[in-house]
This record gives sequence, structure tokens and C-alpha cells, in this order.
Amino acid sequence: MEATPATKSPLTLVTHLTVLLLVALWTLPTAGLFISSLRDKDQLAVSGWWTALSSSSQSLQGRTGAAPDQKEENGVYVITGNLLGDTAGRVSAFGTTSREPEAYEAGAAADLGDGATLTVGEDGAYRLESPVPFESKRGQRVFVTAEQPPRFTLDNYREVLRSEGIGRSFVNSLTVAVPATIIPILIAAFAAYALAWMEFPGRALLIAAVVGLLVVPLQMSLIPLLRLYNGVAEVFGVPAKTYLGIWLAHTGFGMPLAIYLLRNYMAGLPREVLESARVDGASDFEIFTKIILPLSFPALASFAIFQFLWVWNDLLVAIVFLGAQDESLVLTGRLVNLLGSRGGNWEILTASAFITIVVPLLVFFTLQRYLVRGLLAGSVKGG
Amino acid sequence: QDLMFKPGEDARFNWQSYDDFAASHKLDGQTLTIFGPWRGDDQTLVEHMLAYFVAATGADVRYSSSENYEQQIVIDTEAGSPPDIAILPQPGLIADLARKGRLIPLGDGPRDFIENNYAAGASWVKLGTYEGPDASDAFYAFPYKADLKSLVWYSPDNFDEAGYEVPETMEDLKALTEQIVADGGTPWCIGLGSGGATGWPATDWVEDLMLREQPEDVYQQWTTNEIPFNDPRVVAAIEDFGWFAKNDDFVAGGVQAVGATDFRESPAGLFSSPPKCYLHHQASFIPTFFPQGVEAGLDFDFFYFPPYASKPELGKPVLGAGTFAMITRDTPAARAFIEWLETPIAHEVWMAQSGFLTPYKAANPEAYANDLLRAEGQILTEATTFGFDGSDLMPGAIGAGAFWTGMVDFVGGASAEDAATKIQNAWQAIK
Amino acid sequence: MQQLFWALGTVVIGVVGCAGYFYVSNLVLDTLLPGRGPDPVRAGRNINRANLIRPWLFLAPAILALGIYLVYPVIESVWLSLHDRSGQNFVGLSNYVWMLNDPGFRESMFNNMLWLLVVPAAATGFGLAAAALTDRIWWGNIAKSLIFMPMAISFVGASVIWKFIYDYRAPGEPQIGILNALVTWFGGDPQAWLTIPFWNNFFLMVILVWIQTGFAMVILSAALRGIPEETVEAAVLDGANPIQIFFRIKMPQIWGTIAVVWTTITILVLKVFDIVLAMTNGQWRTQVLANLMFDWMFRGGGDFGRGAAIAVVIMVLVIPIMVWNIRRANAEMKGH
Amino acid sequence: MSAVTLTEVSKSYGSVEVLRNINLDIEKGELVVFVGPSGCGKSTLLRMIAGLEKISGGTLEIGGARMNEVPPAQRGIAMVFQSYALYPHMTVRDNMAFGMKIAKRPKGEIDKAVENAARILQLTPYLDRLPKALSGGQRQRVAIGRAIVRDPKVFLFDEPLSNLDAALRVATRIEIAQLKDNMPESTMIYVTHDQVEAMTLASRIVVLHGGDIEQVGTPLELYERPANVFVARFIGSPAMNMFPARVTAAGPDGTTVEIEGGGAVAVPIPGRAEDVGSVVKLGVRPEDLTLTDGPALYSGEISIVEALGETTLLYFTPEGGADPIIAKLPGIHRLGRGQTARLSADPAKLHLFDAEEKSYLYR
Amino acid sequence: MSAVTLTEVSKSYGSVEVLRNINLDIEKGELVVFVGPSGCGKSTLLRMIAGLEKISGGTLEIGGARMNEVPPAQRGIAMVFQSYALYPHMTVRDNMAFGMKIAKRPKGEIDKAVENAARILQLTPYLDRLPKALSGGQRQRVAIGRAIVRDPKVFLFDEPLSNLDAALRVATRIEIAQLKDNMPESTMIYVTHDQVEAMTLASRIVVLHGGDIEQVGTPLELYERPANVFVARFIGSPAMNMFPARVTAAGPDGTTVEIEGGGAVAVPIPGRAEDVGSVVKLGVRPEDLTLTDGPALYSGEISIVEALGETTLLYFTPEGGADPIIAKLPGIHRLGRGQTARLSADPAKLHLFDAEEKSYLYR
Ligand SMILES: Nc1ncnc2c1ncn2[C@@H]1O[C@H](COP(=O)(O)OP(=O)(O)OP(=O)(O)O)[C@@H](O)[C@H]1O
Ligand SMILES: Nc1ncnc2c1ncn2[C@@H]1O[C@H](COP(=O)(O)OP(=O)(O)OP(=O)(O)O)[C@@H](O)[C@H]1O
Ligand SMILES: [Mg+2]
Ligand SMILES: [Mg+2]
Repeated sequence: MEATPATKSPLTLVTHLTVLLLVALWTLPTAGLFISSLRDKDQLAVSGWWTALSSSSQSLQGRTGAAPDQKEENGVYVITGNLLGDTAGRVSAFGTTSREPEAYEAGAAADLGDGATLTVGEDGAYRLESPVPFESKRGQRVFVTAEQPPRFTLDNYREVLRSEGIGRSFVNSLTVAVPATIIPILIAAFAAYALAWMEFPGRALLIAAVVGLLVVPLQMSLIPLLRLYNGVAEVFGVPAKTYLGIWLAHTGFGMPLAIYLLRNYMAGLPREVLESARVDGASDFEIFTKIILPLSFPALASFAIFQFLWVWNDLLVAIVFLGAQDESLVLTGRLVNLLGSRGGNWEILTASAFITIVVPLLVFFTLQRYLVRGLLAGSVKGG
Repeated sequence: QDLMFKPGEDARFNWQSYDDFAASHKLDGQTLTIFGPWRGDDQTLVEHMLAYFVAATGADVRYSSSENYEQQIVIDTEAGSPPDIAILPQPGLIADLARKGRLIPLGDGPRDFIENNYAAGASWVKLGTYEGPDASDAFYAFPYKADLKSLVWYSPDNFDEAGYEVPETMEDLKALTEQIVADGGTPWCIGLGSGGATGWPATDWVEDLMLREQPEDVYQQWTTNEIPFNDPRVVAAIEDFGWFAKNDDFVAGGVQAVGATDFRESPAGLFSSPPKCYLHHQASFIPTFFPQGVEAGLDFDFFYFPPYASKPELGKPVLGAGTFAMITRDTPAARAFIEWLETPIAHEVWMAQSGFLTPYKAANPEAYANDLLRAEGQILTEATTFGFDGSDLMPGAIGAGAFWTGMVDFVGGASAEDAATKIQNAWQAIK
Repeated sequence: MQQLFWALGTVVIGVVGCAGYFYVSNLVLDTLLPGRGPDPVRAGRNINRANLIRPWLFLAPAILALGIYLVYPVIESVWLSLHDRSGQNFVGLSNYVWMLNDPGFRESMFNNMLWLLVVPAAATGFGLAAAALTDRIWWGNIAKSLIFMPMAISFVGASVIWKFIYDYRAPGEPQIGILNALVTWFGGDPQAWLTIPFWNNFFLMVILVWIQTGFAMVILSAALRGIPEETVEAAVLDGANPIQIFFRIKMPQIWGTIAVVWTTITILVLKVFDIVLAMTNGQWRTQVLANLMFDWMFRGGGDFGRGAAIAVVIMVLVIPIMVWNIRRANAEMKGH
Repeated sequence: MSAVTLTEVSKSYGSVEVLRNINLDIEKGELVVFVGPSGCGKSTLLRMIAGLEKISGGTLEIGGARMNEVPPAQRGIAMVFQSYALYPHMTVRDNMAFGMKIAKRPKGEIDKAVENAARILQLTPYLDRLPKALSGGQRQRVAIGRAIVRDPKVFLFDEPLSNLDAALRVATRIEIAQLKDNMPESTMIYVTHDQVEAMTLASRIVVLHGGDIEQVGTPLELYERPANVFVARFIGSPAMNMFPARVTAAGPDGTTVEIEGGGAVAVPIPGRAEDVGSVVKLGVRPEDLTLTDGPALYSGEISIVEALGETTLLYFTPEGGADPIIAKLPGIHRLGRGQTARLSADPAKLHLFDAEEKSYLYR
Repeated sequence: MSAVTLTEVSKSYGSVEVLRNINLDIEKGELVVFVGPSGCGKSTLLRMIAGLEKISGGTLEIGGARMNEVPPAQRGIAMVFQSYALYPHMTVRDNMAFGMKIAKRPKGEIDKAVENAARILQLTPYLDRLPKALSGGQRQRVAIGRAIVRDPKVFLFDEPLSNLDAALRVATRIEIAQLKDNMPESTMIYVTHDQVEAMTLASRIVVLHGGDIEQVGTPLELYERPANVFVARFIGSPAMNMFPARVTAAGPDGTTVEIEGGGAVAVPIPGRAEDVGSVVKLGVRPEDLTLTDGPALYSGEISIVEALGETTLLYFTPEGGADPIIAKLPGIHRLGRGQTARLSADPAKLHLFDAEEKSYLYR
């Protein structure tokens, strides 16, 4: 229902602007990450990502060819080449010492002593001339200041996507995440219904307990739980690290928030509708499945989004309960392993952050339409 | 997995040791799980080495690592589901595991092997020996792969241009530092940032200086807190570090930048034009973080972080670190793996790739992939004193906690005395 | 391919198994105590009996999961907190005594209080604003998705993002952190934001607010959409402007949900450690309880006793929130 | 056998007692209507019978069995809620079919029942809409349809027609009457504000007031022999006029009273000797008043005239700010405001109430 | 000056057109009542006037200014919603005071206005309760109170009394009438299903049907001169009886018709020569029928007797399943089901409708 057609006021404009500002603030960091993921590593560390969008003046270093590359032309020894390599750009100045990297204009000849000269053209082509043969095996260092157009690369993504076993990790992640999202929702929804609408002794206490358990730090639980798993596994002669195990773990860890959110929502449903179903002869089970569940879609969808996110992005629980072995490694684990032992490789990080974000965003988009307005409209009258 | 170098084909490798090992170890159908600190590119390197073990024995080897491997190993051992072999770089952590009885003693064989075949073997044995749950010492940790920390990186071109010489003594180094400032440059790039581990590069500085100011036993006493952290000798070393780091003219970006710059990024200053700095103190792994395209030996080089000429009695001390392999579950395959690490080939295969140094004397230095590594290897084998990274020797709460924080505080403005006292208090609290 | 099928199979089995429990257990209850039948009184008695059992049937899996995954570890923690670092020797309350005298603990406590004051309020406030405002514009869904995006970014990604924002380069050098770039652009001096004591706490909080706003927004948006349209229409006729409608009609009606979001984020704040760990690891006086606990638990071998003691303190801090929630739930039930 | 029996039933919300010691016996096949002022507890009583509200005290029996603790579904009832209580996520069809689906009835039967109810309630075109796309009256009809479809032993209707237009209301009322006729076994309890509904549908009417039952009886009984002033004024619209009066003579054949500020009237209702001198109220229904030129029961200046076509209402404002006196005259009268009118009534149609507002008939 | 003017106003929900080309002019100070069957669009029209529903076509003017795009709050209206729309989180007092608080009126004034409205609506004891602790009728009264307190230029009431009991309904109705009298400037638009309400309150009644206006007129006009069969049957309860008939003679003085299966009647309504032979409907209101022993307009077997006390309704079922014929006789008649009754009517009270169901009067 487009309720109020006539609310077009200056306030609408303010609303648009405020949201725009919020969105800008909230996306700016991510945008930075995204642009960074398209740049190469060295640029990442020397210039801000926002400069990546415009052509920029950069100080580059190159090295000319060395003695083996020289040719003799009309009695002078010449080494030629291009300092910019394959990249496009326009050289504005160059120099031969690091202290004076802009000593010469492009096209000018720099005197290297001993009659040798160096000329660097605007396109980066250099020509090194000397009346005597070059001897050094090291080429001459040249510093150039070049105007470079924005340069982007998909290499980071290529590297992440091509890395070995990534497909399998993707499937592993899904295998973990889908049941680990659905199972807790199911279980929590039943529990939330019981806590919201069924009468039994100890209800208030249980609600309190749920709130209290929200706070239990995950790290505390890992060791006792894994011990338990190992014990159980030993008794039954099965491996301790299984999918069932991790589903249950995620179910357990997600349970308090799920119950808490769902109960709150369900308690707000109109009482008369439930009573009506009760009079219609529906049992609690039927009321739950036929009335409560459909009416709780917004809450279920919101929680599903969060649980999925949490499971999808989780690494700790996955490694502890599923293991870090190749065949069971989840996507986050795989990507983290791409980063070296000392955690450099930001370019990989940025790209993989965007690769992992795709699935949760898809989930968000699919579930967002369940966050609908007016689900309860028309059910009861009165305030 | 394919073997990187065909057995028998390259003379740099000791194929004999490979064949012998293969002949005496048959582990078909057995599984060996290894949990180590190497991820990313490093993981590829170690897996190349493991491929030979697999080829030799027929065992099914599963290597895994994790971002939070320190946490992971604690959880796994505590929960009773450890790997067969754990490889860890922190003696402090190893000590804890040993005390809790999570490690299996390796026995005399490996210990004697280290003693006899490693350069500075005695100190390596000491590093592998820990107190077990019954309060008696045993050899638990087999050192494999070493890192060298006493290195200063520089750009030969920049040195040439400015006419600087590689300093041979600490006095020279300090003079060079002042010289560079006088020439209008900035001598040092120092970055302590490392996310959660921010501060550790400073500990290397302090340890290196400690080894250059005090005899080895004082260094040992310091790492075990037999002398307090705020002992004047320690404070002096910290202040010496402060001489370099807490001078706005000496460090690129000023003192404020020291704490805030990521250690991975700070060496980039060596390669900018004009150079932001001329010198960078860091361990042997750092070239991984140099900009793409820079070439070892050509665009950058290193020199040994020199000793004080005024203290000749201390010789040429070297600060280093290393990883240790431990048996966390006693299986034949695990035992065999330790034996495998005693073969030269297990070292040479990795030496021939990158980033690997070994004090194993029988390993052929020719196998090093490049001159740089070989030179580092040489420093390692020529060292008169080998000091293991002190912060790794200290208990985790200090070496991977209070010490880091203390250094950050120190660089942030606290006095050396205060910072040291704070660390000492923390140490007191965990006793 | 094969793995895909296997995965699909596992997924189906897992989910169906769970649904099956509820269906079957309910069926069993209905068969044992039939609620329909010729004799209404008898059926009624059956139903009443079944009604005594059924809540527990519905709750059983949840209670089991909570029990195993949360209650049992809590008990373990309490037990551990009375032991030494190896978890084997009983030491009484000495871990707690140590804690009270530990400056690190006091600093964490102070910082945590700051976090508790700022983050839930800010995240809920921004979330509410986002939820309310995006509902009024045509591109609201797109805006929502964008504001939600930080939630979806893995934690590693998020920490990189913010490192880039707070990055510090010496004055004169090109700044690659956007914050410093802005500051210098306005003529200020670049700052190493994360190293400025006290204020750096707020820079860290910004990150959590940035992430959690999406959470608050989604939940509150669902609640806002549940408000009866007619009450809003009535208010429009009463002459209330959109702002008054929002604060005096809509907000009070979703008060319960706001409380829930607030509570959830508050609790999250108590638990948060990854941000601090990745950005500063508690240095420059940014330590918080959860990170302190993590430090003691796992770093360098671990002291389970002290780690557990800190965890217990974190749990104790929640008690007021718990009490408040019970009160609210009770009041709500009385209204029914 | 009694279909529904209430014995000393009471209900409190916290300290607020909304129903007190209700005793009522409803026979099988009866259609009992609850009437009473807004807030007197009608809905509450209905909800207690349905099992939706806990019974604070007393016993409820349905079909002879104690039902206090039996859940709603087992009581064999269907209820139409005052606030509709539709399932917002189901179409009209599904809303109506829900009860039968739950009872696992064959599909054909469900369809037939739903179509039938929809036809009766003129809902056929809306069967596939959701409640939110219906008008108020349409929603209410869906709620009624839901009850009809379920075919229960006891129907509970809470103001089921309040949102319907007159024509539809008459039609639906007749449908309900026919429903009742076709199911002589089924019992109905019906809450309404509409006099006509109450009078036409009820086999008995229960008048509730402030948590108590004031009178129970057939519609005509209540109309002709109200037990007290409250019932007398509540039943019939406009309400019965009350003239303060004093008894001047009383005997088994009748009572003579003198109206305050008016004449003496002989009422053919037996009185007692001790009544003489006591203050009473003389009740006359507006429709029993006629214009007269002879001796008047009441005469006054007309303050409002309402012409309804079929009838004309005259309003008189007595001195002292008491309730207005109203006369309802058949047909259209061209009388104006300010004119004086003289009214008289057939003595047989007069009512007498004692000082406690009890009717002389029930003493 | 017109208070509210609707010109060619229409409304569609998607492809469903619920209102078509509505033209209506409401004068300042009028109280216009919308009546019509459930779902005919009354609430929609009201909501469009209030500005809560977009106007699909046409123009709405309030006080002479075009209002199509003006926000609701600026239209100077107050509305009572059919579904109450109370603020669930506010007490009754705050619900009523909200509009004035928003308008920043002094506290004393607000209090007075609220107390006053509460007194009128008998809500004083409930002022501090939340809506959920009120009965249906009480909630509705709060909704009315909210409108009264705001004192707007135009009142919009959507079935404001549907949940009130008869007594309170009469009282509130009179209050609304007095409110109107006290504020001769204010205009009211009122939707109701209640005939009596419509007849007594309205200065004009608008009959809506299926999205069209059927007739607009004063209550008596509609009652005495309905424009067509729909209005004739819709106004008045029970509905007007319709007898199919054929014109046998027509002239300026009257028309003679022959009732199907009955006698001939001379109706004093002018007819035209060309009407002779055409099929018409002869309408007689139930209350205009009387028992007779003489020549009967209609005679048949009584199928239902409803005794309402004041009047008695006789139902006859004509052959062929047409609508029942109803007679409403004053007083109580002891007639039984199955007896035969003969009915006649005053010719002046007869109505004639042509084949298109239009009244002869309006041709
Ligand atoms: N959102 C909607 N979508 C489609 N049709 C609708 C919608 N809302 C209302 N209608 C239809 O519009 C018509 C007019 O509805 P409205 O509420 O105006 O009726 P009404 O005259 O007020 O009826 P009642 O007297 O029953 O309240 C109805 O037939 C209804 O079904
Ligand atoms: N939850 C509650 N708490 C306190 N009082 C309540 C509650 N619910 C209802 N009441 C009061 O109980 C009384 C009876 O309410 P009930 O709904 O039964 O009235 P009703 O006779 O149905 O009135 P109506 O005809 O207006 O619907 C009312 O005065 C109402 O205010
Ligand atoms: Mg009610
Ligand atoms: Mg309506």
C-alpha cells in the first residue's frame, strides 16, 4: 500500500540526501577495497586508491640494458630500450640519481660523464650512447617521472580463482553453510514458538537463560567441545571431524540469537489470529507450521541472512570442527592460506574479500523480499 | 605430486641419502598428518619437500596450516586430536606444550644428531630441550629451517651514488646514520606494525643489540628472566634501539610513523625515488615483501648487522629463529619423519627453492637457490654465537604480548625504564 | 561433480533429519495422546496432558544444543577459572584476585565500558535511521543492500579495509589512507590514528558500528514493516509530520525490537575481539576484555585459568541485561 | 439436555472483576443472544465459553461435561471474532477451508462447504483475494463464513454483522436464522448491539450489565415484561420513557400513581398496600405514546423532530435535565420544533418500577 | 461555498475499478451520509477525501482549493477509521490528545478537550488504559473521541458506531448531532450501515452502489421518492416489496397497473401513453401494507412471523423463489405461520419503476 501519496515535501529531498550520505559513508570503505583489489600490489602501497581512478604522475625507476646489450653504431656504442615496458604513459622528466630524479626534461640528454649521454623520450624510449664500449654488467639506473593512465588488472582475481582446490572449498563451504543455516532456524523457530505462545513452568527462566547464553565467548567452548567430540567419536569409531559435527556446532552457537530474535517477533503476532486457529481445531504443531511460520517470514529471513553470513565467513569453527585438511577446507580457509605465512599479500586479501562476498549478498537479495510490509494487514481490527 | 628435481639428476643434491632413506623406510598405507606454520607460497615450498618423503616411503602425508595455527594447535592438543607432527616456530609455545605433556620426547638419537651435525649444535640442542610434565628435561623439538635476523638491507646503487660504504662495526653504522642525516637523507625505515602482532620487529632490534652489548649468558638469563627485564643492561639495549628509532631525523616519517607503519611496507622506502631511507633492519624473509621486479644483488643487498668494535670479546653474534618439528602423536610415520629431517636431501630440496636456511653442515651450500641465500647461510654457519629470537624464548604472555606492547609504548614515548618495568611486572604476574 | 552430489545429499539428509524429528515426535505424541476423538472431555484431557509435554518436545533440540554447546562450556569455564594455567591444579579465587590487580584488566574494563556506551547506541541509531529512511525512497532496497554489505564482508576483508582508511604516512608523503588524505587536504597534519590513546578506541568502534549497522537495519526494517499502516495514517491525519510519526508512533511500537537489537549488539560488544586483535591487538591502550581473554587463553601456550576467569567476568557483565530482558518479557506476557 | 451451562462463573483481570457469578443454562438448539452496554463483558463471556480466556471462578459445562480445562478445539465450537481474526496470509478460500483441512476432511467436501458459505455470504468473487484487499464488511463475512463452514455443535458469534449494510445484514440474519432452522441440534450464542437482530433471532435474550445478568427471557418477555429499569430502557429503541411518580392507591387489581408535575394514572398492575406513598417510576415506551387532545399523560414543548419516513420521533426535554421524553409516532407528521404536544398511552402498556428500579411484575 | 467538491473522481486498484466518475458537492455545514452495500467503495471514497488513498482520476476540492496532492494533515480533516487505528502504545488519554499535542496546544486546553470528549463518550474510567485492555465498543469510542478532540473543518466518520450498543449508539448519535449543531461551520461525512443513523443524522444521503452514485438527496426524499429500485430497496428496513406488474392505462393523473397474478391498482403517478403494455415494478414498503378484508393488493400464506414487540413482521414467500414479501404491522399480532393474510396499501404510498428499474417520478 502506497499509503500517503501526498507526502512529497522538502523532507523527501532531505531523506534522499541523508540516505545518500549514509550509503556513501558505508560504501566508501568497501569501494576503496574494491578498487584496491583491481590494482597491483606495488601501486597499492604507494598511492591512495582514489588516485587510481585518474591518471597520475608517478616516479618510476628503471634500469637500462647492460654491456651485453650494446651495439655499435657509427663508432658510438649504443644501448636502446624502453623504460616503461609495456605500460602506457608519458614521461615528463628523468634523472640518473635517486637524489635528483627529475633532473632532466623528457627528450633532453643527460651527461653521464666520460662522454656518455642518456636520452629518454616522452614515450619512455631511452638511448644510451658512449664513445667507448660499456663494461658494467649492471645497467644504468634511470629515474623517470611519468604520467600514467589509470591501470587496472584482474590478476588478483585470476590468482584467487585459479588457486588449486578453490572449487572444492566452495562446495565445502556450501555444504557447511546451508544446513548450518536451516537447521538452527528450524530448531530455534520451534523453541521460539514454545517460548512465546505456549504455557509451561519455567518459561521466563528459559528466556533469561537464552539471553544469558548469547554472551558465551565462542573460544571458551572450543576445547571442551572438541574433547566431547573426540570422546563420542572414539565410542562410535567414527571420525571426530564431520559435517554433522560442524552443523551441530553452528546450530549450537547460533541458537541463542535465533531464539531471541524469533521469539521477540513471534510474541508480537496478533493474539486473535492464533486463537482463531485454535478454535478451528489446529494443534500447536499445525498452528506453528500453518500460521506462525508463514507470518514470521520477515524474522526468519533476517535471521537466515545473519546465520548464513556468520557461517560462511567463519573460519575458526570450521577449522576446529571440520579440520584444515585439504579435502575439507572451507573457502575462507582456502583463501587465508593463499596469504603467506606472514600475512602480506593484501592484493589477494582484497580480491578474495570480494569473491567471498558474492554468495552472502545473493542470499541477502533473495531473502530481502521476505522482509515485506503489511504481512499482517487485514487480519484483525482494533489497536 | 611431482618431484621438483628428478632424483639422481642434479649433482648439488645428496641423492644417496634419499635412496638410503627410501630403502630403509616403508610406510605404505600409513598416514602422516603434519601441522605447520607455512601457508600460501611457503606451503607450496614445504609440500615440494614433503613430496620426496612421500615418494621415499609411500606414506600418505597431509599437511595443513591455519591462520591461527598457534591457537589451533593448542585446541587440537588439548582436545585430544593432535596431528602426528607439529611444526612450530615459538619455543615458548613448545615449552608450554611440553610441560602439559602434549609432546613426545624424541630420544637421544635425534639429539645427538643435532649436537654433532648442526653448526652451533649445542645451542640448537638447548633450544630443543624442554621441561616435560614430570619436571625433567628431554629433547622434544627437532630444529628444521632457520631464519637469520641480524641483517641490514640496503640498495647498493643508492650507496654508490652517495658514496657510502658498508659499515663493519656498530660505531661505523651509527656514524653512517648521522652521515646520511647530514647529507639531507633519512637513514632508517622502521615499521613495527603487524596487526595483532604489532611491535615484534622492535623486539628483534633489542635482541640484536643485546647480543652486541652483553655476553651470551646474560642474553640467556634475560630470556628466562633470571635477570629482570628492567635490569640496567636490558634497559641500555632498549635505549640503544631508541637511539635509532626515537629520533625524528633518523627514521622515515618520523617517530610517529614507526609504530604505525606496517613492517611489510616499511622496506618499500629503500626503493623509492628519492629514497625515503637507506637502511632497513629485518630478517631474511623480508625480500618477499619488496616491490615486484627488484632483483637481489642488483637492486638490493644486505650486510651483517655489525658488532661494536669496542666489545671485541663478544665476537660475531647472530640473532636468528627457526622452526621445530615435534611429535605430537607417536606413530612409526612420525618417527620416520624425524629421521627424514636428518637426511641432507630434506634440507637441500628446500634450499634450492627459496627462503630456507639451515645450520645442517652436511647440506650442500651449493644447493642454495641464489647467492643471497648462500651468503646468509654463510653468516649462519660462521656465527660465533647464535642467539635465538629472545621473544620467542620468553613465555607467550611476554614474548608475544608484554614485550611487543612495551616496545610500542617505548616508541610511543614511554621511557625505556618504564617500558621495561611494565614488562617485568607482567612477567612477575605470570610466575 | 560427484562431490557436488555428495554434498547435496548431505545437505538434504541434514535438513530433512531435523524437520523429521519435529514431525515424527509430534506425530508420536498425537498418537499416544490423541487429541481428537468422540469424547471431547477425554480428548481434552489428552490434549492438556500433551500440552504439558509438547513445549518440551519443541524445546528439546534447542535445549540440547544450548546445553551442549553453551551451558557445558560455561560450567567448564567456571571450573577452569578456579584452576591454574594448565587447568589441573585448583587455585581457588586467585585468578580473580590477580585480575583485580592487573592494570591490563582494568584498562580493558574501562575500554569495554566505552564500547558498551558507544557502539550499541550508534549501531542501533544508524540502523534505525537507515531502516526508516530507506523505506521512504524508491531506491531504498539498493541503499539497504549497500549499507548491509559490510556485514557480508569477511572479517579479514574488513580489517584490510580499515587499515587502508587509517593508514598513516609521514607528513609530506602521499597519504594512502583516506582519512589522512582528507586531513592533509584540509591542511592538517596526518595522524597515526590507531596510536592516539583513548581516541583510538573510538576509531576501532567505528569499525564495529560500520559492520553492525547492517544487522540493526535488517531487523528493525522487518519490525517497522510490521507496524499497522492505519496507525500511521491516523497520525498523518492528526497532523504529525514524518519526524513526529517516526518518533512518536513508529518507534514506540517497535520498542521491543529496538531493545532486542540493542541487547544483541551490546552482547556482541562484550564478545568482540577480532577487530581489536587485527587492528591493534590491544596496544596503544585499546585492550578489551574479550581480546584479553583470547590472549590469555591461546597466545604463547595459554593460561586457561586466567582466560576462563576473564570469560566469567564477561558473562557476569551480562546479568543486568538479562534481568532487564526478563522484566520486559514478563511485562509483555502479562499484556496478553 | 443443556448444551451450555454456566455455574457461578466469574472473571477478573487482575483486580478488575469484569464478570460476577454468572448462572446460565442454554438448551440444545437454542439461539441465545447476549446484549448489554459496551464493555459489560459479553465478549469476555463468549471467549470463556470458547476456552480462549481462563475462567477465574465457577464451572462451565458443554454437553454436560465440565469444560473449564478443555482446550478450545475440543469444545466443538466455532467462533466469529469481533475483530475478525482472519489469517492474513491465506486467501478467503483458505481462510474458510482451514478448519476443515485441519480436520482432514476430503477435498470435495471442503470445496463444497466453502463455495456454499461463499454463496450465502456473497463472497464468491473474492474467494481468491487476501484479507487485506477486502472491505471491512467483506472481512467480517469471511469470519462468519469460517464458522459456518466448520459446522460445530455450538456457534459463538461476537457481533458478526456490525460492519454489514442493512440489506446484507437482513439477508445474513435470515441466513443465520435458516442455518439455525436447518440445524435444530446446533446451539448458538450471539452477541449483538442490534435490537432487531436480538429480537428476531433470539430464542432467549440475556441482558448483561456491569458484569451481572439483569434478565434472561424471550424477546417478547423482555419487551413486555422487563424486570427492571435497566432492561426496560435497554430493550427497545428509543428507550422507554420514565416518569417519576408516587403511588396514591394500590390493590390486587391495579395501582394508581400520580406523575410528578402531571396527572394521575390507573395502571392495571397489582400493587400492595404498603406501596402507597412510595416513589416509583412509570415507564412508557415511545411507540406506545400517541398524540391526544384528551387527558394527557405528558405534555410538553417539542424540542426535536426526527422524521424517519416510516415513523416520526418527537423529543421533549423535561425540566431538571433528566433524560428526554421521546414519542415515536407512526407515519409522517408535519410537527415543528417548539410546538406543544399532548401525549397519552394505553394503560395496559404502562410499566411500573419500584424505588429499587425493580418491576412490580416480578416482585 | 462548497466545503468538499468531487469532480469525476475515480479509483482503481490495479485493474479493479472500485469507484467511477463520482461527482458530488458538499456544502459547508452539511452532514452527508454515505450508504451502500458492503464493498461499494464508501471507505475508499472517504480515504481519498482524507488523502490516504491516491486519487486515480478526477479532482477533489476542499474549501474551493484543489486537494489532490495536498498532504492529509493540511486538509483540515479528522477521520474515524472503520478499524479504529488506535495507537497501541498510548493510553486512551494520549490517543485522544495526540493531535493537539502535535499542534502544540496548551496543556490545559488539551486536558479540557480530552476530558470533555471522554465524558461525552463515557470513557472517563478508561482514560489511563491501553487500547488492548478495552472492549470493541470502547475502542471505537476512543477513535471517535480522537476526532472530536481535534475540532477540524471536515469530519470523516467511517462507521463510527458499528460496535456500540443501541443505547450508547443513540446517545452518541445524538452527541454527534449536537456536535454538528454546535459547530454549524463544520462539515461531516459519515459512512454508516444503520438506517436510523442515516435517516436521523443526514442532511443529505448519498447512495453508492458498485462504484457509482445512485442517488443523492435528503432522507425523506430518498424514502419517499427513491430514484430507482436499488435505492428503494436499500433505504428502509425491511426493504420495499416489489411486485412485477404490467401497465394497463397511463395518463397525467395516474397509471393503472395489473399485478402479476393479482388485481389491478390505480397509482396516482403520472404515466405516458407509450407506457401502456410495458412491464413495470410496483413498489410498496412493508410498513405501508395493512391487513385488509377488502380487495387485496397481495394475499398469501404467512411463512414466518417475527414479533418485535413494537411491530410484527410477516413474511410471505412468493412463487418462483423471488424475494420474500414482507409486511410490517404496528403492535403485536397473534398471527401464525401458515395462515393466509390479505394485504392492501394506500395508493398514495405506491411506487412505480420502469423496465430499467428507474422510478416513474424521475423520468
Ligand atoms: N487493496 C485492494 N486491492 C483490491 N481491491 C481492494 C483493495 N482494497 C479494497 N478493495 C476493494 O474495493 C472495494 C471497496 O472497498 P471499501 O473498503 O471502500 O468498501 P466499503 O464500501 O467501505 O465496504 P464496507 O462497508 O464493507 O466497509 C471492495 O470491493 C474491496 O474488495
Ligand atoms: N486485558 C484486559 N485488562 C483489563 N480489562 C479488560 C481487559 N480486556 C477487557 N477488559 C475490560 O473488560 C470489560 C469487558 O470487556 P468485553 O470485551 O467483554 O466487553 P463487551 O461486552 O464485549 O463490549 P463491546 O460490546 O464494546 O465489545 C471491559 O470493560 C474492558 O475494558
Ligand atoms: Mg466485545
Ligand atoms: Mg468500509
